[in-house]
Amino acid sequence: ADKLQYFTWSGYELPDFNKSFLAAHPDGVEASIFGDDDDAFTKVKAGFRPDIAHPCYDKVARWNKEGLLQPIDTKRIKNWDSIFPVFKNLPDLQAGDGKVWMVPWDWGNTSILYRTDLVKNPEASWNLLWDKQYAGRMATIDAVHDTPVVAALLAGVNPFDMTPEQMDKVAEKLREQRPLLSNYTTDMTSVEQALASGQLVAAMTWNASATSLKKQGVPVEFMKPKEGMLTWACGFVMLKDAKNVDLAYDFINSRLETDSGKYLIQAYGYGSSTSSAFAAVPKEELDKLQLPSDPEVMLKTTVFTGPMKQNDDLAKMFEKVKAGG
Amino acid sequence: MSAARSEANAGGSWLGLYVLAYLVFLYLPILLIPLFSFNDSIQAAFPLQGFTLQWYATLYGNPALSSALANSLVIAAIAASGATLCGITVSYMDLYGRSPLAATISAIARLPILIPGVIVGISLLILVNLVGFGPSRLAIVLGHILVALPTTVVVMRSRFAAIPKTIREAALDLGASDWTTFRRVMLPLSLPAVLSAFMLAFLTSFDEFIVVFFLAGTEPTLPLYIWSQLRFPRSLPTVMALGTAILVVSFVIAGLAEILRHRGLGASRRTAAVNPA
Amino acid sequence: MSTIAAGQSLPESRSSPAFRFAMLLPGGLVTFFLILFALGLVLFLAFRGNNGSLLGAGLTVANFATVASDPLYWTVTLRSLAIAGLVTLATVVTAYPVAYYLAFHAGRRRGLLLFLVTLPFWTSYLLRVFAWKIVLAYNGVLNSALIESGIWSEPTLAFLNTPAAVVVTLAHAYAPFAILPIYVALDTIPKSLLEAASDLGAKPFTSFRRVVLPNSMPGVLAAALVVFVPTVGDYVTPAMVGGPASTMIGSLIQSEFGKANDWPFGAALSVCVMLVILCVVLVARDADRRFGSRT
Amino acid sequence: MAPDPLVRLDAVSKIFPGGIVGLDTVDLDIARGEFLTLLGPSGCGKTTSLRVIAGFESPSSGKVLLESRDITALRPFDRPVNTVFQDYALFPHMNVAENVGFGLSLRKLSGTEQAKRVGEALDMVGLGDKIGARVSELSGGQRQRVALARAIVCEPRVLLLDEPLSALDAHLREQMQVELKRLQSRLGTTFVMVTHDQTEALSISDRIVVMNKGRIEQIAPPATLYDRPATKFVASFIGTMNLLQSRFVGRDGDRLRFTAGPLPLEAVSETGEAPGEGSVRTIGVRPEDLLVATEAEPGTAPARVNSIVFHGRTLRLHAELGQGMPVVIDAPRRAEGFQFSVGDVAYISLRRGANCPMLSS
Amino acid sequence: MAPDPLVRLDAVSKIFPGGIVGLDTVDLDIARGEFLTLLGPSGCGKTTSLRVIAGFESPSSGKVLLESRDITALRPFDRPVNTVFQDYALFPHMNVAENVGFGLSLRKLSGTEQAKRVGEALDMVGLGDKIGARVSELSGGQRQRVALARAIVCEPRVLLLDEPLSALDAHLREQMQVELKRLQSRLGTTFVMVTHDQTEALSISDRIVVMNKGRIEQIAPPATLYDRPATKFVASFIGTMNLLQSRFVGRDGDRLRFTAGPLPLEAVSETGEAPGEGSVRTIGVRPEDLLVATEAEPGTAPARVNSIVFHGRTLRLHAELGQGMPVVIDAPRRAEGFQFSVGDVAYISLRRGANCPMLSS
Ligand SMILES: Nc1ncnc2c1ncn2[C@@H]1O[C@H](COP(=O)(O)OP(=O)(O)OP(=O)(O)O)[C@@H](O)[C@H]1O
Ligand SMILES: Nc1ncnc2c1ncn2[C@@H]1O[C@H](COP(=O)(O)OP(=O)(O)OP(=O)(O)O)[C@@H](O)[C@H]1O
Ligand SMILES: [Mg+2]
Ligand SMILES: [Mg+2]
Repeated sequence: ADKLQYFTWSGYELPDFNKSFLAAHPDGVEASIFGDDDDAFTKVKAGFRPDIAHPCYDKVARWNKEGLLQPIDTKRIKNWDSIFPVFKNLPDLQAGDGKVWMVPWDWGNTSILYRTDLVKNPEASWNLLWDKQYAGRMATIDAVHDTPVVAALLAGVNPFDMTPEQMDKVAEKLREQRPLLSNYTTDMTSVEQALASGQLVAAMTWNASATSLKKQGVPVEFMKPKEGMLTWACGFVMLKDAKNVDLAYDFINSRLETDSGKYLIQAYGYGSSTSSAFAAVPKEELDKLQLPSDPEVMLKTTVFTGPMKQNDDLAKMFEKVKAGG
Repeated sequence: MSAARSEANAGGSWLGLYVLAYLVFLYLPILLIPLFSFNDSIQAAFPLQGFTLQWYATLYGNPALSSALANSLVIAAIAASGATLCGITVSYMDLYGRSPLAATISAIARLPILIPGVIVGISLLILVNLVGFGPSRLAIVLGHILVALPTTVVVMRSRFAAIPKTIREAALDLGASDWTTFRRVMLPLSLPAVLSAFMLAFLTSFDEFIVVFFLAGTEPTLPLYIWSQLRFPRSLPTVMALGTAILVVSFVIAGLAEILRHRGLGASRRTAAVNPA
Repeated sequence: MSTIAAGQSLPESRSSPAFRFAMLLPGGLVTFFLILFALGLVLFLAFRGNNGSLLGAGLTVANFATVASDPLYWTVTLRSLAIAGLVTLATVVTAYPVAYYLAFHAGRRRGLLLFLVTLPFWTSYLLRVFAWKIVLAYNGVLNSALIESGIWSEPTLAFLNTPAAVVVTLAHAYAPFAILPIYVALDTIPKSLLEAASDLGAKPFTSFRRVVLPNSMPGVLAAALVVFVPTVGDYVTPAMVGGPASTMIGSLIQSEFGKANDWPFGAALSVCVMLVILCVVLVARDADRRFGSRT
Repeated sequence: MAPDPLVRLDAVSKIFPGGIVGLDTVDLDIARGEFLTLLGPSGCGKTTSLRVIAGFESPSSGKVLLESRDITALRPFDRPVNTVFQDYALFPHMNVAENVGFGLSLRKLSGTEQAKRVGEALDMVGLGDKIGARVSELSGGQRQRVALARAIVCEPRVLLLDEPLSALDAHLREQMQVELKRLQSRLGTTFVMVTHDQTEALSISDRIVVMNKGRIEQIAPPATLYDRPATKFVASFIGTMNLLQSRFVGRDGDRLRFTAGPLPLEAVSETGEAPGEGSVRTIGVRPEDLLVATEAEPGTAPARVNSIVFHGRTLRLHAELGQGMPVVIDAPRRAEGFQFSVGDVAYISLRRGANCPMLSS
Repeated sequence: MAPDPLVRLDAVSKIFPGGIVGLDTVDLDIARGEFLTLLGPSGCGKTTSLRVIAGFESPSSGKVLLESRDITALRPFDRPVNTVFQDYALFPHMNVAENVGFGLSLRKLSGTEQAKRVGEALDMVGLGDKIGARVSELSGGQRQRVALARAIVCEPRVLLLDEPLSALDAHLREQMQVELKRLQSRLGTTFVMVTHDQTEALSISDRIVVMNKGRIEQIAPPATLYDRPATKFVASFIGTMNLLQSRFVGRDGDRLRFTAGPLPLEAVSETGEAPGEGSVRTIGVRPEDLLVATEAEPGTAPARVNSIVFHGRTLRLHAELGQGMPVVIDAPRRAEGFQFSVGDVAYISLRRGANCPMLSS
């Protein structure tokens, strides 16, 4: 009688992602949604107990530290082998003995989306978001694992492990950027509207925004900065006291099927973690979505946003900078 | 026409213009929502692209939406009933209970207006987890009772205070017990306030989403649904269509409430007329 | 022997315990279990150290020390107070004439007008804020109108993502909350006071300034509180329309509980904010008393 | 009408929205320095008359003249008229001095001059020591006096008072009546006061205006009104009066003889003309003008005593004369040998020399 | 005290929060079937007494007994006592019949029985035809009668009335006084009524309780109270009375002779004991017991007339006797040869047989 409790990003609870699971378990899934995996963590920390959740890779360490997770037995994951090794081999994912903390499912790129008509021949660099020419007409993503990471890259600091002095440098970089920005936001609806209207000329976005605006005929380009795009990956974690472990495995298996990944690519323009899904999507379509046919190659050139050792301090620092400190 | 009145009208016409401008300010943004809900573009910007009903079509028969809507209505109805019940009893006992406990409860009940929503959400989440039922509709209901309580207490308190104290004493004097007095005299007399307290609490719950985020289990409420949809640029026009539908429904509900309130005003005016203070 | 002890001067013998129990039960449960729990938890957390866990560890005043010593929190708190103050000022000042019209000039249109004024409050808050984005945007209604009418040749960015946008949006959102209390206060001013002023030789504006305005102050203060208290802690509106320059204390509290995962510090911050708001409320209440509130 | 009245209402009518008649073609002259009282039942237009004079209402037709100048269109703040409101209408946010000084502060007067006049006005009403008090700290009588001071400090040509004493208790009220009257003679200002208390009107006024349904029924000095009410309405409104349907039986010099059932009455005709023989008129007889005796004598008529009510100095008998005609008699308590109880028959007669008016309805 | 009173207040005190004294050790016996009136200035504790009897306030000390049973701790709804409130306190959401039937509906009575008794009660107050009317459609007097019907339908042992007539206009008020009195004799119920109107109290009551500052000053039937007030307070509160500081000059059988300045007075001593020769007492003299003449005669004293106020049937002279001793005289208007104006000297004397009480303060 118990249904699987699934805690995920809004929009990732769609039934099309797990058709086979639903066929086997007509009761379906009970999904709760979040809009930000920091908020999700807060809610879980306060005692919310789903069976599986869908945070991103960089948060796994924090969830784990809090003792919220149980390792996943990869033997029970049927398509484990079709997952690209880049994802499987991510550090911090291992729990030993073939157990892992998270099963990667979706990934995407973060970069600057800019208006080609309003920004003429920019240098392919994250520095565009620091360009005083465009003061007041740029926006960036309000998340620790995006903007501060870029600032660290530009400041020549390792984003994922830094000394306090280095963090000061990052803060300096961020402070430099604040007056130039129209907004810090995660609200892509507003960002896309603003890019379309010309209010913004450049903004940090996910690749799906690029596809969407191009489809509407807005002259935009998704930059390939020389410092590297950011890549994020998210996946499924199993909560320690999960009541429906069997259902959870069924669910993850269903999500790793080719159909599911293909639907993810086609509907949202984000990457799937399985090679079988990529194989099922025609090459032209992938091109249009600015996705490579072989992510393994591409992901070597991007910066993978993994767990940051000083995440909480960085977050505080970023908040303060945003507030004007 | 009286001199006072003709003078009033001279100043009144300027004021009238101002009020008109103010109404434009109030309604201009609101009326954009229906406008763009018929616009054939996912960009909410001028110039308009063409008339379409497709967003309403997407709206229609969207199970996630209708369940969120149903959820919101049920939660709002229950939370509003709970908050109104508490508002009635708390303010009644504050005014007539003559005990320090009742006065304390009434004072505390008006505090939540000071507590930031995040904190209400988190602490109630901790509480419901301790108690054992976890995030759920029940948890949201509790959260919304807490959020709406100050309003219902203030509304009910001022209404009870406006009933002449001799009315209650007359009932007691005629042999009605405390309970009968409350049920047959005080409650019917404050019915208009009960209704407006209920309406206000209902709307507070229907519009709230910060507390909901923490307390929602697997069934989102409508504001949570709207908020999650607003993250997807493609959903924007559909959300506008949804907003328009809500607008129309609230218009109808507000109209009904207004009619009730008018009756209520009439009733309280009658009370005042019958019992000169 | 008297059955009621002297000194215990209850005006009326008490109602039956069963009745009192039943009537106090719902409110008592909610206040003691929900409200006091929430408040108690915040207070408790505020004195804990952060170790990432649910309730933190140890007892400390370090959180408050940090709040007090870091000028940023003062800046942001002051900014929040300033923005909330501006919102309050804007709301009350623009609402006052409307309330005045309702009380003294509306006549038979009063019911309709009250209805119209309260109606926008019935629409979804998120959508109202979004609608303001459409109005204020680069190619939004306001810019388009200004360009159409030839006042400006090029759209301006000065509307959206500024503190001004926050003020306008919130002033809009809280309009009915300001109009109603002021209207009620104006409506309860005995008409004979106006006549007395006029009788003693006061011209209309003098009557307004010296009689109506002072006597409506309780309503103005009530309106100000109703607008001010929730806006100080708001973070949704600044995030949606405010831009970086309007970050308010609510956002900081929120992010301590979310992104920064430092609940004790977030709790301490919100305790401080609640205290500040409480002070403002007390000052306002004192002013209200001095204006001879009739409530 | 007086040749040069201070205030004149000239055919003033006031129709309120909804067709409610407030005043119906009222002509009224108010003389310089007089104490005029408006008396009448609730809703008869007393307040409306004052409001028209003060300028709070403009008449639907007719004119208001002040010293022969048409002031109908003047706004209240331009009229040299001040009002003491029934609810006092003191400004709750000002203290006593500020209230009293409000009118002066609007005139071009030096601060010291203002303070001096405020002090004088407060002394005049006996509140010199309350100058800094909050309005809420004052008792009803004190508030009333502050309202009075606030009005007189402006030195109005006419002072209007709308039921100024109705909120006070009987004792304070009597005291304030004396004070009002004294103040008026001292200032020489024209007072126009509304009251619904006829004893108050009788004892305080130079002239009384009795109103009914928006019209003036009679204007006269108190004694005239009491002795020679012009209409049944005035007669029944001022004091108690038996209105006896009586048949004219003949003339006796000045005096007209009637019988009310078995009771012989004598009346005077104001106009001198006598009614036709046998015709029926209403004669007004005051209760104190009827005498009671235990024995039938010539000129007496039997009446059954229905109730005896103790009124202090007198006993009020409610009795029934002949064919169910009720009469009220005030018998002095101390008359020797007075011994009646309910159910007894008393023999009543008109006191010799009693002045009974013949009334038109 | 009566051997078996219906209600007894036994040393009842009521101290309100803040130390305000509502009642100060009040002992009061109320007899079965009597019409008792509480009279006194504002704030003297009249309402508080009723509320203690009804059970809305519990005394700070002392006991309330009903037929010798201690009911001090009973809640209002357990006492066989009903109240007619000053503001009527009708339930605005119920019609007339529902209002009147409210008390019955709480007792175990059949519907037809209830309807019958509601009908009877309404007939009794003359509102049989208003049974279905809304409260808001009724006039003040009608509401007052509904409130009365609502209370009497419960057949209380005691009916309490708190200023039931004060909101009515003079005419209606007099009419309702008669009706109240009639109703009380018919029902035989004990009525306890509060009023601040002494004429009302004098004319309606079997006994009057005069209160002052939370204490009872005197309890007596109306005539006794009027003729033999026990204290200066009662004397000045009931009707008008000159309180003359007088020197005892000798005894004349029952009668004690005094002089107030030049004016010779006679008083009776309630107790029979006489004051010492030359000692000074306060003698109460009613204004109507003083006669005025234009010529000095033995037994008269000269007094300067300060003002003459028209009171309808009498003229009230405010005069000054000798050393600044003010006296008030009521002179009948129609006395032949009466001719005074302000400033004249009138010669006043005590009416033969007048009953002047000697007062304690
Ligand atoms: N503003 C108004 N609108 C409509 N009718 C009015 C208004 N003011 C007075 N009236 C009506 O005009 C009539 C006269 O009213 P007015 O106030 O002059 O009576 P009043 O003699 O002062 O009575 P009261 O003794 O009750 O004060 C009444 O019928 C009243 O209802
Ligand atoms: N609830 C209360 N709290 C405090 N003081 C009270 C309260 N009720 C009455 N008093 C005080 O007790 C005293 C007696 O009041 P009470 O109402 O009995 O007077 P009253 O004789 O009825 O006067 P009135 O003629 O003005 O109605 C007054 O001084 C009053 O201020
Ligand atoms: Mg009036
Ligand atoms: Mg009282």
